[in-house]
Amino acid sequence: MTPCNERELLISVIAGLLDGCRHVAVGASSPVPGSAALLARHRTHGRLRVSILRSLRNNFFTNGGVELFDCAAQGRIDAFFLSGGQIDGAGNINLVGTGGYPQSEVRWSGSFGSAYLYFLVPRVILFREEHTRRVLVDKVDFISAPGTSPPNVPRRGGPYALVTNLALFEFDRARGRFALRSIHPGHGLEEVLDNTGFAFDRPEQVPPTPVPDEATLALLRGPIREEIAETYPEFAARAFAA
Amino acid sequence: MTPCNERELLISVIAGLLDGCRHVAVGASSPVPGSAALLARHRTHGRLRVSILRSLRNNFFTNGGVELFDCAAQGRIDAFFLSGGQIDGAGNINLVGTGGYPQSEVRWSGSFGSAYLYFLVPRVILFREEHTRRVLVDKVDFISAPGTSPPNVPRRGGPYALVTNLALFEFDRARGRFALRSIHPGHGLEEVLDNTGFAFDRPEQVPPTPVPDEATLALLRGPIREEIAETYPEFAARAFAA
Amino acid sequence: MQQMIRADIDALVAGIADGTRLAIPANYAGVAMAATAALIRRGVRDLHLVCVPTSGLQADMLIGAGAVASVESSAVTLDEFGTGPRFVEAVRRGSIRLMDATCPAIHAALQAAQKGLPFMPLRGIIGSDLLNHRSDWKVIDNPFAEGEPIVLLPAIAPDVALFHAPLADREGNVWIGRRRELLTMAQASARTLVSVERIQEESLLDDERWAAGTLPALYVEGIAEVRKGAWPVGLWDSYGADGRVLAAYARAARSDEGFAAFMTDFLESGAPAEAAE
Amino acid sequence: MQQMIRADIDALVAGIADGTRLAIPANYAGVAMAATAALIRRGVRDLHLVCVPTSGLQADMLIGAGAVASVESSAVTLDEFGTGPRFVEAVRRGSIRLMDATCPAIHAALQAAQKGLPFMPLRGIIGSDLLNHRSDWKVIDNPFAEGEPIVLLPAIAPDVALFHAPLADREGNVWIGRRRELLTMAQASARTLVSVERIQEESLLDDERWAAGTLPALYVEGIAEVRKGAWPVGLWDSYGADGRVLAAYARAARSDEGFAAFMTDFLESGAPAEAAE
Repeated sequence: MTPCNERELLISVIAGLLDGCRHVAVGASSPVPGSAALLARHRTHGRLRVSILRSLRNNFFTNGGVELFDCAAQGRIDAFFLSGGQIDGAGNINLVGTGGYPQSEVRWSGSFGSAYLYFLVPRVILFREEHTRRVLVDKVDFISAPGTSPPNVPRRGGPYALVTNLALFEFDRARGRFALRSIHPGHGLEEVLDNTGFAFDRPEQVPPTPVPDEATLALLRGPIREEIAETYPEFAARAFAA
Repeated sequence: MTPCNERELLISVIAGLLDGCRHVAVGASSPVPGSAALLARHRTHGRLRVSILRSLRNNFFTNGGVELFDCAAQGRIDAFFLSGGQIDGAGNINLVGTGGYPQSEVRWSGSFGSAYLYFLVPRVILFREEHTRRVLVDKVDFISAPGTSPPNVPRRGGPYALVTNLALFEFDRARGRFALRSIHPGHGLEEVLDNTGFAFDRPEQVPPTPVPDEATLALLRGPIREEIAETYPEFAARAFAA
Repeated sequence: MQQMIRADIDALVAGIADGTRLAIPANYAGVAMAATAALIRRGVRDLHLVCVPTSGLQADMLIGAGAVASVESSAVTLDEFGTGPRFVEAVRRGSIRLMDATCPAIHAALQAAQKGLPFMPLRGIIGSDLLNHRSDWKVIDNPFAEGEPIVLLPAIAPDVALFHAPLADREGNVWIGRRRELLTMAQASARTLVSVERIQEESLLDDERWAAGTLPALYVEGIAEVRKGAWPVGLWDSYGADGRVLAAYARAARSDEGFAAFMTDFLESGAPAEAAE
Repeated sequence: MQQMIRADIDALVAGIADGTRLAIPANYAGVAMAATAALIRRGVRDLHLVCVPTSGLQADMLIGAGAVASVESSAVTLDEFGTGPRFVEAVRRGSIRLMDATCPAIHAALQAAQKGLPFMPLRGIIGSDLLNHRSDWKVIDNPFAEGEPIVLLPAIAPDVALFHAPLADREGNVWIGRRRELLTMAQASARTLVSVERIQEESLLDDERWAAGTLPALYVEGIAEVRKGAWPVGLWDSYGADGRVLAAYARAARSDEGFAAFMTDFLESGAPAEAAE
């Protein structure tokens, strides 16, 4: 079988973070997380519920745009995905822009539901392929959603892990810091350190990220590719190895 | 044409109170107000919108039980009908019971939406056929909904008129009192005074309530009878003169 | 996908334990009467009824059967057949705890739970004696308008929502049509149990017309198929109330003995004659 | 019943005056693009956009055309084609007033208006810089839990809600399906204007399946029939987004000149070729 490519690795890493979830929701423009959620569903023989916004076949919501947020508030969503134009070492994310506010030099689309879902979904997985000091900064210019909150602020959700094209970090909520968990094959610790703008914890020996086994690759290149094609046809055509 | 009966008179009196409304809502178990609203709609050639809860043909709500209340809060309902086990001279209504609370000696069904709609619907028409000192009391035992509020309480709605089988009263919000407007044919001022437990204002000469003209009677006995039969078939069969 | 479909109505209500905070809909919204009979037969106790926003025969029978500890409702009414007679009697005896409310307050408090909010504000109510007897309701100064009071209602989060609907599918999606309060009830409650007239094979989410009026399976724990499951109460878009039976109940339930006799017949027959297959 | 059906799209938007507080839906919910083109042709000015809860091409074009004074939104995004380029440029120049929000806050503030409430509470947000830039949002101590802060959002009551839907009837009822935020928008707004793909003779309220997904005429002021009225944005259950046109816009609108050239073509053609009858 053709060896696993980078996208397949990322999908497999993220699917591993969804273990034990009952319901995973995936936002717009998220083909990699979407594929990961579908893979995790396959592994639970369909018991895991996956809601892919904008999908018809995998979207069970009938109460309009507010339902995702109500559903999260009811504790019925265990995992969700967020990204950031900037992500800092305290788990803060910035989806607004850099270089001042409101007259930002670089402006992104906006905070979407991050300032809410980050508080209410137990496992928020931060996913950003670009692993550079431009993205992973010491302190974000604008906090769309904070990584942690003081104890008097009601909060059951927050960052759970950060996945990039170089590595997997887990977030330690008590310490409010990321810990490097594994480095993807073909990359090394120096590369991660050079390209990360924030300080993080790490074990003495950082293990390599496990590559997906043959059974996983067969799932990805077969049924998952087909299922994700409904929402992301172009992604399905080029993301997976033959 | 057969002379007007008591129900027809009441329907005609109430329809007269709906002049200038754009949207009238009618609650459950209200065949007389429902017929009055349908009569008023005929007079506006269909421009008046009538929502009869529990009707299929005259119920335009699609958002469940909350829509009536939201609609009122939006200022989209001009008139509504309430009744009371007791109604007092300050316009307070009691739908809960008498003889103590919570362990009431006489207990009625409950306050329904009165404690809300009385504040939000500009013309609330109180309708209770029984005109006795048992119903029209000096002070209700339990205020389900108050007739007036202090100026700092946001309120655009409240009692507009009180219709009984003896008379028509209007409510003066500035004075917080009823004023006798007319007495139905066949009844007299002494009878009204004897049977009313609260003090009210009245002109020197109290006019008789005008009886519906022939055109109105024809409408009532023809199209209105037919339209109200959808929701209240038994009422339609016996309420109108031949 | 978990197994949603229960073998029968007894299996459906098995999950409603003594002491459950139980949300039930109004007479017009789909009342699970067959399920209620099953609960009474089983001898359920200490229910805390949340009537959305009123109830009728269902609450009255449960009260008469001694199954109810408290009632939060805006009314208990048999519509044209008057106030629930067992409710009236329980009030007189002081045998149930009353939480008298007004319709939009119950809707709003459920919406608070639906949204994971601690409270919802509501206009009106101020000056009503309801407020004097609801120590859980608070009045604050509106932070956006000085000196203007406004009522805050704490969220109502029921343990179980129980209702009857015309149709469901095998995935557990339930057709609620325009009766959107059923969605609010289900989302506000930890668990939702539904009896339906009919279960179909095709998914309700496959046709956008059905989907628009569908409560998704995500919020549903169990479904049982029961023909005429709302009888003698009516079911919207399906059948009217059985006025003969409701009138007989309203008469009989005025006395303890009359109620007991009525219930013996009702619990034995279980379903209306014409619903027998 | 008043006359709901407008002669054409220009007649529909005639009621949107300069300075209107205009509620518009997200890319996936039914964007009235033909109506937007009509507004831009007419030269509307000083709009206050309320994006429910985000916007894309619609807001970006209106901003580029100089029609917008302020934008309340959780994002301005062309989805896979990136952030709205005219929005980015207007931010850089400081030519629009920004009211950055988060999706559920906009939903909640509209629901406040829908319910005639001065405010709605919302979880989350505390610690976000959004809060520092929204002087209209307040943080209070939750009256039901000492020392626990909670955000209160003032109601958003737009002057006009404007959207595109697949179907309406001659009475003015509009099919919104599962897109319930359109109902909230309409009820929260003083007036609602809707373009639709098709107007049918039979009432949408005559069939309970249609009725469940219908916005009643009570909330609608005017309707115009426009085939492919959301183009080049997609319409749920009807057609997808025109990626070719959106990509071309995303490229062109990076510069003032590119935007001007694109708009000349767009406003002249008005509708996609395949929609011509």
